[in-house]
Amino acid sequence: MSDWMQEIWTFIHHPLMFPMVVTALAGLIAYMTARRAADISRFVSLIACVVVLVLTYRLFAGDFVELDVTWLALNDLNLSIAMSNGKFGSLIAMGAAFFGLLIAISAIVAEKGEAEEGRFYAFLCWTLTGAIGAALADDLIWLLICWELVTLCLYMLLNLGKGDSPTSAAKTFGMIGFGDAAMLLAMVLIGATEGTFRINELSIEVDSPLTYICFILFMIAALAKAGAVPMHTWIPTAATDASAHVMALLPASLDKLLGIYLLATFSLRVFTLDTAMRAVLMIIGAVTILAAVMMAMNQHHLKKLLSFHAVSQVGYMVLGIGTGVPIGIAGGIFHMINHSIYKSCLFLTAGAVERQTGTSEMNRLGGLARVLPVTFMCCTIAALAISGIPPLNGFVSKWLVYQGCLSAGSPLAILCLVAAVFGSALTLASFVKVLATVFWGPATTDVAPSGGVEGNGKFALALPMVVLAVLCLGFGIFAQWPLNNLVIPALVDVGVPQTPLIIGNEAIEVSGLSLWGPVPATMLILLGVLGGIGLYLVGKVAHVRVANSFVGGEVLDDESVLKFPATSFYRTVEDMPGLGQALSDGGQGVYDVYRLGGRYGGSLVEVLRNLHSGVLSLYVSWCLVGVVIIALYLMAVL
Amino acid sequence: MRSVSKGVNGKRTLIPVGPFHPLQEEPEFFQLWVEGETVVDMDLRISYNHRGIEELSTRKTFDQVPYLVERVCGICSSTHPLAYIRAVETICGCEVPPRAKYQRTMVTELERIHSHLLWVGLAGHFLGYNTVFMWAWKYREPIMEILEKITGNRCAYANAKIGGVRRDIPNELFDDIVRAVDSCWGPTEMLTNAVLDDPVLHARLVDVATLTHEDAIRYCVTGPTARASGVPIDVRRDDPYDAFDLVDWDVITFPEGDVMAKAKVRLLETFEAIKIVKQAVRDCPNGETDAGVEEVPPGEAIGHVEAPRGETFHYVRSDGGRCPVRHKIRAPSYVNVPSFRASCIGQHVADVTIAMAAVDPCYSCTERMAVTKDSKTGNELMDAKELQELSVQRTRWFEKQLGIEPFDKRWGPKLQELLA
Amino acid sequence: MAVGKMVFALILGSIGTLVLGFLAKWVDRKVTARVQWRVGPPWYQPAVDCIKLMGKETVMPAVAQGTGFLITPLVGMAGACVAVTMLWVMNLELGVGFVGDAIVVMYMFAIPALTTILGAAASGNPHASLGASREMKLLLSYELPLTIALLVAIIHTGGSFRIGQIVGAQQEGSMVFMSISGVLAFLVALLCVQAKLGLIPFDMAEAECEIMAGVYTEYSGPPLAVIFMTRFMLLAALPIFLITIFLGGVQLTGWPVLASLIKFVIILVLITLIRNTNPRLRIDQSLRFFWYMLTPVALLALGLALIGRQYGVGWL
Amino acid sequence: MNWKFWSLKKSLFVYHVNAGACNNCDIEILELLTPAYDVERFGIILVGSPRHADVLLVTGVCTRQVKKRLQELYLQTAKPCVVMCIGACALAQGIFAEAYHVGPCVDEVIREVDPNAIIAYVPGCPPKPEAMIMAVVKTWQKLDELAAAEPKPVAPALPEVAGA
Repeated sequence: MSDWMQEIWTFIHHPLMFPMVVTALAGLIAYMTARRAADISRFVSLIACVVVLVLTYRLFAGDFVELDVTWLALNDLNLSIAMSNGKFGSLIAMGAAFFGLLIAISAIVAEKGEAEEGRFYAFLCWTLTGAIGAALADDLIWLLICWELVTLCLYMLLNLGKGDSPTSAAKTFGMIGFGDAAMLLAMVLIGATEGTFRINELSIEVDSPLTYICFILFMIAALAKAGAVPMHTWIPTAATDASAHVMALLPASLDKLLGIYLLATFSLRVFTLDTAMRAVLMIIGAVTILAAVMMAMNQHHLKKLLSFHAVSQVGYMVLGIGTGVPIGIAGGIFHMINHSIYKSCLFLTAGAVERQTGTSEMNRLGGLARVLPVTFMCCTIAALAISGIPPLNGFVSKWLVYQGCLSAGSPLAILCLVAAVFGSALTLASFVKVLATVFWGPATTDVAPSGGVEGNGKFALALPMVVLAVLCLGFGIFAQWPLNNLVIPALVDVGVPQTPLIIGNEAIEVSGLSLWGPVPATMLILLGVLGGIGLYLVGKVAHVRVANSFVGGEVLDDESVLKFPATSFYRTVEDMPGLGQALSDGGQGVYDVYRLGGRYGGSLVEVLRNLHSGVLSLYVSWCLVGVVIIALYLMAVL
Repeated sequence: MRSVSKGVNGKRTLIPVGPFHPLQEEPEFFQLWVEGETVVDMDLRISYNHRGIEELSTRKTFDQVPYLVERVCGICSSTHPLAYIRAVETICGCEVPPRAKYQRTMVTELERIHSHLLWVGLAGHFLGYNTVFMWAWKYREPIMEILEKITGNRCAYANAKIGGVRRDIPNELFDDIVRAVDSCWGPTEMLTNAVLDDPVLHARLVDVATLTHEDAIRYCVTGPTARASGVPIDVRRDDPYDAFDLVDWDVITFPEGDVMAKAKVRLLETFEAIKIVKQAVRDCPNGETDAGVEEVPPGEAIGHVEAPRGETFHYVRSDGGRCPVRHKIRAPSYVNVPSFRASCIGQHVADVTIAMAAVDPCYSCTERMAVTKDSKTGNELMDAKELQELSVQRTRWFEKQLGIEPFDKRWGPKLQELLA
Repeated sequence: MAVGKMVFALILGSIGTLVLGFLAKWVDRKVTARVQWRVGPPWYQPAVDCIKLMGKETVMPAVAQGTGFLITPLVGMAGACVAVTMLWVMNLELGVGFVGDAIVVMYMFAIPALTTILGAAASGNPHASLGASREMKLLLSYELPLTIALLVAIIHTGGSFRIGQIVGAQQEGSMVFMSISGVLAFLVALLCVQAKLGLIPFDMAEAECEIMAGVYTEYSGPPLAVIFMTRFMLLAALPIFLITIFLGGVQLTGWPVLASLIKFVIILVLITLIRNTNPRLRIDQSLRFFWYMLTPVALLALGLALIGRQYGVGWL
Repeated sequence: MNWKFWSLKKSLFVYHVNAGACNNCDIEILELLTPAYDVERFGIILVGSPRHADVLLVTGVCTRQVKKRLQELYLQTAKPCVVMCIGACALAQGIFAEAYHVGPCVDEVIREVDPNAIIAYVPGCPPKPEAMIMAVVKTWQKLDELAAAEPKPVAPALPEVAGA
């Protein structure tokens, strides 16, 4: 074996590079076999996901490794593939692999027979390549390349959807692309001022206008990816047409992981924020929580509703990080993990519902709890988790964010705390609506649910949901474990050395401030329920008599008229003065930056378009002007 | 009235109010189609309570019928017999002795007091304001007791008979009557002030389920429902009977048409009723109480009386026999209830329920067969519209036969004048 | 805290609160009756109601989702039990951390409302669904001012969520109630508690004459008994919550017992009087009331409290 | 003494069904709740749903329209429950006995779906509130007898399903 081959072998065999290589290759095979042998692509990608999960776990659990391969060296400009398995980064990579695997398993059944099935697996693998690369990257340019790969795959995956998916995919690409462009600009600025692209070497105090601009540009990129207000509008648009699996994979989990990873890394490790910037973050967080959840409450398209929550929950993460207090940051990061879990679960259940009935329109759904019991249970657990009901995982992370706000102590933080608590109640409201209208109540006649999709051989569809639901429970009841093993290492990694968090066996505690013992609480709740069951036994509830529902004694021919539709649930809130107008504007996209950008950006584009008149002499003269400017610059520099 | 129709695009929900519902004492089926909390359409299904009283009436003797029509509605149990009796008296052409007239006035007005207080209490109950319910009913109790004392029963009084009153109220009881109605004056004043001053009640009652003046005329509503919409009709003044032209009282009207106005009309009418009772007691002459009608000659007549809910209208036809050959009843709720469609659509569910209560409906009054079905096949022979057209045709035929002017020509100008 | 002790606390706390709840309900019914010129029920009436319901048959509507319909009342009761146990333990042993802090207690108190909503939705009855939608809107409406009122007390007592510290700081210093913002916050919280208890003027979720029994329309027998018991427990627990947060906590030793009892009865009677001197509000009116009237008041209190803390002015 | 019957006696939840009455009985029933009679003293309250009810107060002649609905309502009520026929109409159709639109008597209608139903009768047109209280007392006596006759089931013959 020759030297260079040896070198390449070492390179691709490097533990940091190998997961990317595996997924990239798997993606390639899947893509090539997509049309002819979908089975192969299915199999290959599944194997790749498993392998990658193991590899990333070893990275997370293992010792610190570094990879640094320069591929372009020009005088000062030194571009390299630099990677390292920081705890936070490898946690993200592991998370990406985990969700990728679950989605791949679920897709085996759900996407089977779809026209673009094979390509779905290919893009899934490549998404993982990008995500793992971005999470492990230590070089800004390398980060950007991997980051772009994820964006591209997201675009392609959304494009696979039905209906108007090309438009929504384009919107997504436009908005995230804008964020990526901002990041590129910020990188160039940083490279020019700091002279290095290595993330580990950067440490910038945010004090000058330039550093403000740099941070804000990074923030835009991170928030566009994660989907915080006002860069969130691509998520709801994409949700309607894209398949639930794509939504579960990217906007629900991977994009959150990556976006919040970037935000946390840059706002904590790379940049040192001042109070004003933290306040900006907190305000963005609080506004995101409230605005998105208000919009979510009035949705009656299941996936769209979920997608607004995917936005709203980002607010908690941003708020937690924005407090700048270790406990708040811990909350933000934990919330990121939790959110990926329950939101993927919710999107998967939405997928099951859609698969069963052929629609996500909540007004047409009803009474599915009997048809899809497993889906219903998972959805209930995940819905309660996202609403922050103790003792589920969402509660723990939200509770940490609240503590963070309170210990940050400023009046703004207190107001944000109120917004966060209230946002949690609003979240509960919309999930109550989901449970009540989709799973309970009279079954609708126009989407006759017959024969559950779970059942025989549909194990693969149920497994990911169940795993995620169990994780919701587990991370809630035994919150100490993820906090100790996932969150605290990540926290240390982003440079928050000492947390005031006391994680005991019995309770998570911040001395003198707060206390939450999930295990005793669960135990006591279970005990209470057991007591209640005892009462039921005394009252002989085992034998219930079934009678028609009491609707005033009248006998109705058609029970579906008694269904309380989703659009009706919070009509009163929509009618509130002030709020109602804002919500209806929001519904029509008045606050959509993409749309606004389209409207006002259009005029700018028009100017540029006019320059392209097709007249050769004009082009030549533009070129000449350019040459002259470059010459002048060179003369000035030299 | 239609049967249950489908929800539109699955966006509407049927909120069934009835047939057995705490809101109403009687079986009626209101179909509230709601979007959220807003009622977008309403429909009513009646006939659960249909007991065939008109048919039954033709099998009773003229003297038995008052007992029957007393049971059309328990809260109007003095006015239904009175309207019937007035019709029969018109056929007979007899003159009721003055003492009987005054005594009839006393009983109908005592009934009005108890009915209005009952309504105030129930309205409070429907609003969840149980204290008002309890208080109003407590203050109504003396009226019930005095009614029992003078007629022998708390609810169905059987007080009037053809040609007079069945039982003379002895003069010794007059003081008790005055004492009973006096004991109501203060509490009613207190309730009125409470209703007028309570800001929360204002929030629930003002501008709620407004029945406009035009709609009130269009739906031909009567009684307090009409008077609260600024339509000053009252049989007691427009076509005085008994002693109503001999005593001094006012017709209470309010122009707003909302639930609050209806409450105010009823509360203020209670004072008027107390005044009337006291004057009737004061002016009641001594003398005969029965004109001694022996038999009813052939003929037909109408009698109408202002019940607490509005105009009660009876038509009686006699062929000289022992029983009426036709007895037609139109109770006030029958015209008041359909006005829901004008006042309630677009309102909140919570408002609609109180608005339903606000017309003080007495569904026992409203019982009709709305649809005629073949008893064997169950096929509809005629629907409500066809039945109505049929009755219009028949009226025209009667008018032609009797050589009288059509209804619009006869009454149109007078109605316009009255309503203006 | 040892597991055995926890279980013991739960059993003792729940049963104690239940008994107190029976008595509180009786006080409520008795005061109501007296206001209405009536005699009212005997003292054991609420307990007998529950016992009777335990002996009755359970009827389940045909369209209901059985498990959800039957299990939700139990979860609601469990939530209430845990909440009251936490309140008791942390009131009586100030230093001890037990399960959670004020935020956890607030969330636990929200569980009965949540399970009511879910149970009503599971019953598939349109009246119950309308009631559930109302209950949820009500929860939304009072949760906002209640959170702010709670924060006022937290700021007054040194910025900690721990109930032990909230109570301790009040017993060492002065009650939260002894300040302008404290009074405002207490009044706001009292009205929120009124709504949390589902009492007039905020009983639109079960508005009897509009939507029959609303959220509880379909429940019968033991599940209904469980619901009743949960509500009675809340009727006892929420005044205690108010005392804990605003009025210096509950003490069960020496003279303070009497003071605690008086505070409890006063709050209870206040709640009863409010419910007997008002008609039911519409749901949109209550949303408007809580969001546009009480929330500004609560924010004002919050502002005053923050200013007071900043400049060390205790009475603000 | 059987605790079920003891507590049932002490706490009667009443649901009021008008099966085609003229309102007289109905307002007298409401009268029972008000300060003059105040039956809450005996633990009797009016409830909004038959699921909560122990007593169905049926007033009025059972018209043909109501018959089916009344049976449905009875089935929807949690057992054990007492049906109390208030007034002459509910007893024996009173003045409306000959009318064409009247179904069977209330007790016949109820017995059609549950032969063992506990039915109490309160005569009068309308019965006085005192009479209704008397009827409650008599019902208590009947319940005592039933309690003594346990374990005879109170409400069999109703479809029962196992499991929850």
